[in-house]
This record gives sequence, structure tokens and C-alpha cells, in this order.
Amino acid sequence: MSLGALELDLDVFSGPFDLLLTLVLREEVDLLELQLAEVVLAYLDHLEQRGELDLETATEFIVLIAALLELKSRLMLSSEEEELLDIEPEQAAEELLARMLDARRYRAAATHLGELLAGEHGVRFRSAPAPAHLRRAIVHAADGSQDPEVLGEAMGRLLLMPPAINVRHISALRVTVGERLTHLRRLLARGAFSFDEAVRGADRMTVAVTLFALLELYKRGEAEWDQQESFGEIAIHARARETGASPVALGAAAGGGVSG
Amino acid sequence: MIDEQETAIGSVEEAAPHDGAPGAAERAQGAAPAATGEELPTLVLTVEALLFLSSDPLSPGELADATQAGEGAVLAALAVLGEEYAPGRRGIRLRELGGGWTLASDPASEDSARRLFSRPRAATLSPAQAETLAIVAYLQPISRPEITRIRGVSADSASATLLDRGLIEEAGHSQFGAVLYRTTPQFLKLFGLRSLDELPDIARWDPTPEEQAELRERLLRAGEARAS
Amino acid sequence: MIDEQETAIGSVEEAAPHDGAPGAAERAQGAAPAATGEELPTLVLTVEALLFLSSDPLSPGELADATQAGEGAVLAALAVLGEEYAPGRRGIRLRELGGGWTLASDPASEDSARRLFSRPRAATLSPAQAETLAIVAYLQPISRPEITRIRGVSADSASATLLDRGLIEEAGHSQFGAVLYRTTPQFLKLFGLRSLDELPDIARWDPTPEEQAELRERLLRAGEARAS
Repeated sequence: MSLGALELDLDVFSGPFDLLLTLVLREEVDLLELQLAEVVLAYLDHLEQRGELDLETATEFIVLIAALLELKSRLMLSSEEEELLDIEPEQAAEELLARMLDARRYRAAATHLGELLAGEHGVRFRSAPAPAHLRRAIVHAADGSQDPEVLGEAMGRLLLMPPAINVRHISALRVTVGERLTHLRRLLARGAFSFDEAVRGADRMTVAVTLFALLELYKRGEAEWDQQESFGEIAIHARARETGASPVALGAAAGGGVSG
Repeated sequence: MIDEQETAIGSVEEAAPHDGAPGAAERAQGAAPAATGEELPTLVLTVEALLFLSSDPLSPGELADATQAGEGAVLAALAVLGEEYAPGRRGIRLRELGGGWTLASDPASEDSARRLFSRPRAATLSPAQAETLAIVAYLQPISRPEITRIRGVSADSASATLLDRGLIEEAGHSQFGAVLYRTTPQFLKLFGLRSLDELPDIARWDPTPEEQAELRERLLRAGEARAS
Repeated sequence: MIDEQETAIGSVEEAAPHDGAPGAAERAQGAAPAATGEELPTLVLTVEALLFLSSDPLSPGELADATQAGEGAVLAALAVLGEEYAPGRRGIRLRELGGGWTLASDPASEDSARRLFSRPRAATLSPAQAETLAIVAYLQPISRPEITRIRGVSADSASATLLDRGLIEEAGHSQFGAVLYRTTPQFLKLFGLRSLDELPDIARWDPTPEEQAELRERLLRAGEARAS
């Protein structure tokens, strides 16, 4: 069973789930009008009818619905919420107010344009190629006026693969302790390193999982670490197996060396 | 052709009585001295609008279907229009061609038309048009659905404009019945190309040249990724 | 389709020279002179033919160049045509749109037109597209990031559709390299506007001072709640 088999009959949309996603991404269905709870209920009904749970499909569904939820919450809040958190409430309010007024103005203007367009309903224009004998004159005047490079460029644009939709922060759930263990072992093999280095550029979930992996390494006696102060840098190094010395003592010694 | 037209008008005169009110009204108006203020029957106006909009000749049958009027009434309407557009009365003529009727500009305006069309225009292609034209040029013959798949967005208005400007034309149908497009000789002239072989090598703009797949396949893949 | 057209027009051309005499005869024999009314001046006929041939609106300047008449004479000719095509008189209307003059069908014929042409007239806009278009119309030239900032949501797919439908177009680059957009003459044409000046002042949709004050109050309370 795939998610494509999930048929929806909602207030604002009826059809397959796949299509709904496409329409949402193309902004042809307004996410704000979409009751995501209805989608979830439809999915549960669907599962019940099927009488079986395909884990892979279920995972896919959860990831997608989570993405939709997040998208929707961003729409409902504001896209630059984080920035706003750093400024004074009055400032934030002014900024928000300005934006809301702008949004309101252009939404009203959009309605006006919609009315103009509706007012032109039934007005059609003639669209026919110029008669051949006149066209001949046109062609002659325009011969060689276009640059073929334009066509090559257009093809280059079309060949470009679009960046994948970024759901890294959602699929982070897929980061496993096992993967992070492998990652840490690889770093250990090269020598000492800091925790920051191990998680550079990673999202919060990955950082958390990496920490678990580090604990696991410690438990297995493969690595140990040292932190000089709380929130300070964590220096990690391989445990010297032969000596069997106290991890703390060794850690302190190695930590000094790494902290540069 | 003129004879045919006259015949048609003749038959309309005969058809008119069946037409009842509009025909009679029209004739009554015809007698009225003032040129201004005369009202043409609705059917005449509708037929005029349809002829205006269509780039191909329309048969009385087609006009009757579209207006949901009888063919006799349509012929009567065409007769009225024939008078309205009698040579010399307007800049547009009503002509009968291959069993259909069409509006065409009066040949008397040809010199002005030539000047109008040969004026230097801002002829640059929009990105959508350039993309659509490039797809047709490199992959011809190609169907509109396929162009849409490659672009990831509809190419309807762009291809309509290109057809309109005579840069692409229809080239039969695909096995699935979709209209196929190819470029025209006019396209080659406009771009200063002697043949399609002179189209620029895409390698220069190719973002992933190491990939070996066919151009068409790769375009489709990228297009689908864009659309999803 | 194009081929048929070419053939058709070819045959018209051949027929043209013979037109003179029968045309005159027809005029003499056909309608009584009174019904025909006054003959329209040649310039009016030529302007009518040019408007018929051109799929874009033509400015008085363009018409003057093509007809080699003065702009004043062209304006007078347009005024005569305006009477000829006064609403309700014909199936076609003369409209001033997008900085020029163009012929368009009378909306009264829409039902028949829809039956004749399977392709429906331009679809309506989605709310996202209408909003994006409104922002471009009022703030042009404007970059996509700016549109996104105002809307609070990405405008990528909406602007792609608007580009494809020829309602907006690229207008160079901002100082930061972002593509700028502006509306097209096609936008004016389809929305029945003579020029952008016909768009109402955006301030028209400002909330009243009281509404603004209330909104501010509400926001402040929310902000304090969050900060505490």
C-alpha cells in the first residue's frame, strides 16, 4: 500500500493525498483553510479499512503530515518569529502591525484585481497569426535578430535539478545512535576532537543523538571526555586501553592538549 | 468566390422569411435612412463575434451549433454581415473560404499593415517562451504534455504565443493523440540558423555534464523534481 | 492549422484584384445608399484593419506611424470607430487597454464562444496568485524576496504561474542581484485597465485609525505576554 491510495474528501479538497500535497506546495490549496486533523482522521479510517499497518507508509505519512503542520504553523505565526523574539515587545508589535497592515492592504488589492478580472468575463481577444504575405515582411525585417545562446541557456536552466525540499529538521528523527557511533569512531580514529567539531552544522536532534552515542562509547570504554566548565568545550579522545588508568585523570590531561 | 458570396446572400434572402422577426426587423431597418443607431439582431452580433475570434473559417453548421440557432438563421445573419462588411464599407471583409466564413483585413490596408508589422518590436522572449522554444527546438517533435512535464509548469500560454508568432507549428499527433510541435523555417531565420544542427551545444550550460543519460530523460527528471 | 491559413490567405490575395468591380456593383445594387450611411473615411477603414490584424493593443503613435497620418487624424479615426463599435451595436467592441486600442468580443457572445472554442478563457487567479499580482502591480519593480516578505509566505509558485500566464515579467535585477518583476501590457489588457494609473490608491484599503489603534493594542498585549 502506498500513500497514493489514500483518498480524501475534505471541505477544501477531494482527491488523492499525493495531489493534495502537490497543490499545497504549489499554493493552489490554501494550507490555512485545510483542517489537517481531518487528513489524519481520514488516514486512520483508511488504515482501519485496510486492517494492516505498513510501517514504511506510516512513517512517510507522519513525516509529511508533520511537514504540513510545521508549514501551517509558520504561516499562522510569522516567518521571522525568531528575529522578533530578540526585540522589545513594543518594537515587535510595531513591526508586526506594519506587516499586518501591508498584508491586509494587498489582500484587499488582490480582491479588487479579482473583481476587475471577473468584470472582464466574456471579453475575448482575437489571436491569429498575421497573414502569410505580411508575415514574410516581418520575418525579413527580423532575420537573425535573436541570439541562439538564449535557447542553450534555457536548456541549462531546465537541466538544473531543483534542491530537494528541506525536511532535514523533521527527518532528523531518522538519525540513529548507530550512525552517530560510526561517526564518532571515525573521528576518534583520527585523534582527539571536540564535541562541537563532531556536531558542526548538525541540527538539535542530531546533537542530542550524538550525545547519546558518546555516552555509549564511554560505557563501552572506547572514549572519554573532559569539560573544564559547564557549557564549556567538551574534549573527546580515545581511551588508552592498555593503561586502564582512571578516565577522569587521563581526560584532564588530554583535555589540556586539545583545547587549543 | 464573390459569386459564391452573392449566392449565399441570395439564399439568405430566401432563408430570411423562416427566420421571422430578426430578418424582418433587419429589412425594416435597412429601409431606415439613418446609418447610426440601427440595432442588429443578437444572432448577427454573436456570429460577428465568433468570426472575429476564430482564426479559421467557420462553417454555417459550426456557427449554428455554437449559437444554438438554426442554420437558416445563421445564413440570414451572415447575409446581414455580408452587407455590413460589403467591400469598401469597412476595413474588414467577410469572406467565404472553403465552405466557411471568415473575417479578413481589407487588402487596401496592406501597405499600412506591412509598416505596422515590420516596425522594430521589443521581440525578446520571456523566460517561459525561451524555455518552451528551446524544448521544442532541441527535442522536436514534442507534445505539449511533455513540454509541461519538463518545465514543471504549464506551457500553454507560452506555446500559444510561439504558435502565434510563427516560431513553432503543429507537426501531427503523437501515438497518444497529443498535438506535436516543431520549429518553423521562420524560427531558423529569426535566430540566424541555417539548420537545426547549428543550435548551440548544450554542454556549455549543462550543470551536470558528467551524467550520461539522454537529454530528454534528464530534462524530464529535472522537470518532475521541480513539479513535485 | 497555419498551413490552411496560409493557403486561405493566398487565395484571397489572388482574388483581390477582381474584387473592385463586383464590390462596387454590390454596393450599388445591394443596400440602398441610405442604409449604407456615409462612407467612412479611408483612414478609419485602415485603422480598423490594423486593429483587427494586431493581437496587441496599438497606441495612436503606432497607428500614426503605420498609416503615415498625423496622430490627431488617428485619434479622430478612433473616435469614429468608437461610435461604430459602441456597446450593443456590434458583436465586437473597441477598447482602450494597456496603453493602446484593441478590438475585443462583446461579452454577450461568451456562451457561444465557449461552445465554439473548447479552450476556456483565462482561468481565474488563486488567492496566492492574486496577492502576488497585486503586490507586483503596486510596488513594481519588486523582487521575489520582497514579495515573500510582504506575504509572509513564499511566492515562488504563484509568481511562476503569473510569469507563465504572461501577467508579470522580469524587469532586470535589483542591486543585490535578485530578479525584479513588473506587470505586462497583457495584465492591463486582461484586467480591462488602460494604464496602471487606473488602479485605485492602495491607501484606500488602510484600516481606520481606530482599527489600527485596536490592532496595536492587541499586539502589544500579546507581546508582553510572550516576553514575560
